[in-house]
Amino acid sequence: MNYFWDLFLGGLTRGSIYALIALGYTMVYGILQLINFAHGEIYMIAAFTALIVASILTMQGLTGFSVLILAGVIAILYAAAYGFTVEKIAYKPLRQASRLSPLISAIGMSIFLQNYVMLAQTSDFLPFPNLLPQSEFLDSISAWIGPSDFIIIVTSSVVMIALSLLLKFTKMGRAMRATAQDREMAMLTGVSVNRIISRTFIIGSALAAIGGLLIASHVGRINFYIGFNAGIKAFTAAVLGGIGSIPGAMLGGLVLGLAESFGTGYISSDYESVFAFTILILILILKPDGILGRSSQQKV
Amino acid sequence: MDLILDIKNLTMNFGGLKALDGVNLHIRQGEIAALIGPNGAGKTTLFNCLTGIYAPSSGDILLYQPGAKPKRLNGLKINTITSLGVARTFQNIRLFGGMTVLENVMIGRHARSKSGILGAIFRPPATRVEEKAIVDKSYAILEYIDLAPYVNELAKNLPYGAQRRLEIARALATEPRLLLLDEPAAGMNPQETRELEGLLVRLQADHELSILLIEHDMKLVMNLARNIFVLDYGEEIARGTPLEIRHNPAVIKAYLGEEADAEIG
Amino acid sequence: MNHANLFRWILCAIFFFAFIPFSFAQKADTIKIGIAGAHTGDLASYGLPTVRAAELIAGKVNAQGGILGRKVELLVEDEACKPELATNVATKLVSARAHAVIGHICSGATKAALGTYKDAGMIVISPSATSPELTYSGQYPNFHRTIAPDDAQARLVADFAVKNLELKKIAVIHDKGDYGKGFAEFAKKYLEESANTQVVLYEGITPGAMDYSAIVQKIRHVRADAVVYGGYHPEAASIVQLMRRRNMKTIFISDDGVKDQTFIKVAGPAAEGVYASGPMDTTNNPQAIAAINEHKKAYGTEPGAFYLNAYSAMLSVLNAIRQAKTTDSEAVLKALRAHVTDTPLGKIKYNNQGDAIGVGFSIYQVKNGVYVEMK
Amino acid sequence: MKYAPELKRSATIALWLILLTFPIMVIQVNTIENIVVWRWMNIAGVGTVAFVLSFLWQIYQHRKTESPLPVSAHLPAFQRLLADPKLYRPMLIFIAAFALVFPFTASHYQINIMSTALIYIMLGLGLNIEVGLAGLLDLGYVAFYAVGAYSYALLNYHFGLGFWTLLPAGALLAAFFGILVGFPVLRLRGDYLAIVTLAFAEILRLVLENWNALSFGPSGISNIPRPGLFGIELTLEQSAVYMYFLLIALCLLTIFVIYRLQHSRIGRAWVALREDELACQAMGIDKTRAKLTAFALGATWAGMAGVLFAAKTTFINPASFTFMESAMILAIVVLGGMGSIVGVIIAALAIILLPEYLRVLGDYRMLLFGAALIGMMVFRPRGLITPSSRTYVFQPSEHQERT
Repeated sequence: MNYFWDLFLGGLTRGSIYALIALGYTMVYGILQLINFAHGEIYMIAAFTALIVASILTMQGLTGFSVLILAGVIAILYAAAYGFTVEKIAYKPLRQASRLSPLISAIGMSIFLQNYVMLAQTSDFLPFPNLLPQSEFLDSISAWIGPSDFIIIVTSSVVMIALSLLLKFTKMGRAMRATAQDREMAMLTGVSVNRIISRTFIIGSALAAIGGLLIASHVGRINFYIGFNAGIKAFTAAVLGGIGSIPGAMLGGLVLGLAESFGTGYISSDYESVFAFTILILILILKPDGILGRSSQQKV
Repeated sequence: MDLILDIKNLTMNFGGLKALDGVNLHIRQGEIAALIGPNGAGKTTLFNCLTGIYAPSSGDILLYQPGAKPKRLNGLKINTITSLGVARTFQNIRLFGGMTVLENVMIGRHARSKSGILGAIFRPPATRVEEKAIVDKSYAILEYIDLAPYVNELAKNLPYGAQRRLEIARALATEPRLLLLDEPAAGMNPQETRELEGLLVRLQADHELSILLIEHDMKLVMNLARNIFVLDYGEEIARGTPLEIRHNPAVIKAYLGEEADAEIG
Repeated sequence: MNHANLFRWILCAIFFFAFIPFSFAQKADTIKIGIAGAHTGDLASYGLPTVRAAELIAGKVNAQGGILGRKVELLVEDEACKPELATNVATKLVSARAHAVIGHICSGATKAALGTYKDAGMIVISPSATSPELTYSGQYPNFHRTIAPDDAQARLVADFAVKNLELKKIAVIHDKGDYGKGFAEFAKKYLEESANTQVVLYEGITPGAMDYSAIVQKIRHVRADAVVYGGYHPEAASIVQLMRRRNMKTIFISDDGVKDQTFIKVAGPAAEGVYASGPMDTTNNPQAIAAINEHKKAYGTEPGAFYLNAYSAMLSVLNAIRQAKTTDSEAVLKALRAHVTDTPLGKIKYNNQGDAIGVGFSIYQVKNGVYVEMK
Repeated sequence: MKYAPELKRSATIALWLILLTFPIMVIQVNTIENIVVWRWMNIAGVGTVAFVLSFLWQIYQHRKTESPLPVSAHLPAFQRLLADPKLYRPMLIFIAAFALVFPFTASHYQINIMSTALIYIMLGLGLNIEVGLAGLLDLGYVAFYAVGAYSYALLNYHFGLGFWTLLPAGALLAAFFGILVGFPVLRLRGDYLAIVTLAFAEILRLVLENWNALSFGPSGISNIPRPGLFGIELTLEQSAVYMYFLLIALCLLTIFVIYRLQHSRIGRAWVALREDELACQAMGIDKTRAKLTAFALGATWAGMAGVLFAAKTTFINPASFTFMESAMILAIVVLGGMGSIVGVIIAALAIILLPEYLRVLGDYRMLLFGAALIGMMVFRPRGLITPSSRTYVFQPSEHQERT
């Protein structure tokens, strides 16, 4: 039973990160019907930025909480700025094109950003300092749940709740949802679609940055390639939950994380990703719109 | 006259919502019938049940075929129903915009031709003959419907009225015995509507086609249809000749407040 | 600029690029050494140190006037560890008449490329391709390497685990890669030969995965005394850190891919006590220290994976050319086998199969933040 | 100053990009050694490049809005070339002559990468059936390629079957796999289909990686025989030339078959399916069947290409069949202009040959390749060549068809 609990927590931790990144995919998809393959790279860039800032601060003699906050905030801001810029460069000129053109542009962007970081920084793995705070409280529960697992699960839950509230109760949130429902209609009612799209990218990228920060601290190492796999998995999670659906992305991430964790624990880690993808296929065959996806009965 | 279509007690549920509730409707061979009703009455839903887009919750849709037992259409695939001789147009035009006018009609010949992959690759004489026949027949239909000048235009570049007519041309290419038209006159100017009326009369006469028509233009309906069915909230509230419908109190009540009631009265 | 112009421009560019290779002028007076491996993509970090080692040596040699009066020219070719690109690179190097190749990095790419090199009679020295069949099969007389084949390392590690540490229950984990899985397979085989030792877990992990907590839980669950890991240091560091964070005392033993100072830096205190096999006496070898310092001076960082292996490979091939007094591959081949080169890996020459003699292996343990050889 | 506002905007953009790339470009930290390197010079580089590019872009935008070209001029030069037999016939002859002479003038390496490009032409044309014609977004096309390659390698290894037996066999097995994958997923709409095909491809790759008994795992299968030529012993270079001509022949076959398919009843059905799924069914087209044939036929070419790939490299392992490979093939289709055969051919040559020739640029080549993909999409979002529809000419009474 203990083993089960451990696997469950591990899955939850990983799932929370998937969910954070998946939110970016699902929000962008909801509005642009675009699979933003460069999203994973944003997560990687955020981790690098945090690492750079944190190292400089540590060398200046700062420690602990202030490093975490500063590095975190700067990384999130930068990720948001990257998301914003990527959209302006690679997707905005393609608003009128067929849906596949931005997809290829996104793949190009992903290749570009990976190589950009590799060339400007390094191809090696770098150790990532554990920025997550230590406290007596965390020590006291460490037998029951790992401190970083605890922080990741709590932080991502808080972030996701905050996002849900933002989308539900603010004017911007309503405008975003309206745009996702029907872009032309939203435009007619006076929503500036371009601004909404930019904001979507900014928020999505910031969420990915939080994910990047948490997981880099948890795993303790990063390189320029970490965004790619995480991106594919997170996208899978978004589809699993029903792409375009915010709670769907969260649920999808958790399901995927748990599936991988239990699959590894009870069957074999050889096929870790196979479990994730098999679950995806099975669920889509049973529910073609994902777990929480809006059913899309065609209008005739 | 013999029946071609007999709908008995048709019900369609969406979740808890009854979009159609025990509708009965029949069409005779070679007759133009009309289906009217306020917006949201379930007219298009009925078409969708008829053409296999929705599987009805209960009831029967029977298609009578010459020299055979009537065929029950419930739950058949869309394309199967088309090959049985039921063709339709769509209320919100659904042409293949990126294809030419001729190609749009040629697609309609799909159900009536049969060459497969090997035929396509090796192009034996049989395929060539068939291909030529498809082109010729399609062109003939376009001429019949006065779209010949547009033959090589992309469908999406056509004027609105011509697009509506192309939808009909495309449906005709499937050689239907029963043609379902979903608001064919919507968005047309009076001149175009008059031409459409003439076309439908010609069609019925030349091809002994049975036509079921959803239309809000009451003048068109009254001129064309011999038999009118009125739906409201998924239920049939009246049926009869144009004259009967015009004076039916239930119909007038259903239409009260709608723009169309002026035309009825 | 309208669309048509743009298009014409692109077309011109394509044609321009298409004809560049035709205009390759033959510079006859250099010694050309091909450097082939992964320089982009996810495995770039294993290929780039080789490029740097070669550049450093070439720079030094050229500064001293070259070899046989000829400068050393490097032909650096990236194949991202993809077999199909590796064959292209191989034909490119053959077409460019390279005299020898340092590479490739991955066993798969090496296997794909070797056929081409063999037909051209070109000498190949890999710093990192460990698949045993490359030398044992005898198919590739032109192939050499400065790294021990998987089975030799696995034998050493297995014997150490069974005889020295007397471990009973061992989990064998690998990274599903060529190198890691090859090592793990042999390790498992040799461990199972011992009556007292049991392999309780044999599984692969996914290198790019987000974290490895599930597999660590599983190692704990099967109550393994030790983990034998086949793979490279980034994943190893993650696993060790996770185990220590969960207060697991499980012994961690790994291969040459982990015997790297970076591992200790990345894993931090968790690295303490980890065992890894690696080439004998590199830490105290003055050549090795010098080579590492050169790298630090030139690039400001510690060298990456297989740096010393590549350094040694490059030195040995240049030495062989110097000894043979010609770049003729037959003669160089003989020289490689006849003459000993003093390298960071020790004094090495190659046996007839192509494996380096003198690259002895021993087990190291991390003590106070450095690898210390176990005597 | 004519371009003052543009210059100002470009300066702003350049400033923004300098700020944006500041941490990554300027600061290099080494957490292992605890060293920070400040590379201030990079600011100048980023600034200049960003300024020049954004200025050019704005001029381009400006010109486009100021003097919109007439529609006919929008047809690129190349496409006008294709439309006129007087121009394209000599061009075809030139290309044919070039293709014939090429292997005898070019180096072994040149022949080799050209052969690779030819394989990708086949792959591009095959995927074009699925994506370009039928509109089925397949992100896992590489799976069929892998099936072909492994069919040849394994069946040859275990049963000693030859290349010519296994070429059709590999194609058939891939087609079968296509149907197998196709059946459960055909209910899915656009992007769901995309992710599921991606999932299938990844599963296949992981199985190949892990199931040693079947596939020899990550160490792959080596010494796969090259295709034989009536039992004549060929040197490496001769066999490369032979392979090249074999690929030319198969590419011609592919082009022929796909051209025929495209202009047939089936091809029209695919395009209709892409344009409007529901209307297409209402025209009597069996959606499931049309999709399955598109899937199976697309897979067939991938399978064939896979066999050729295995025979050409003589070594395969799962590393060759990653998602990036699918993405590249998809890029070929989209870049070429979906549904256009000529476009796909040009795009395949560009995408495969460009990175090879960009090797001059060393480490920067993948960076520039990524940038080139974005640039191509931004400037020509519909691909190099927009497929034009076939036109028919009729006399009002006598119906004569001209193609």
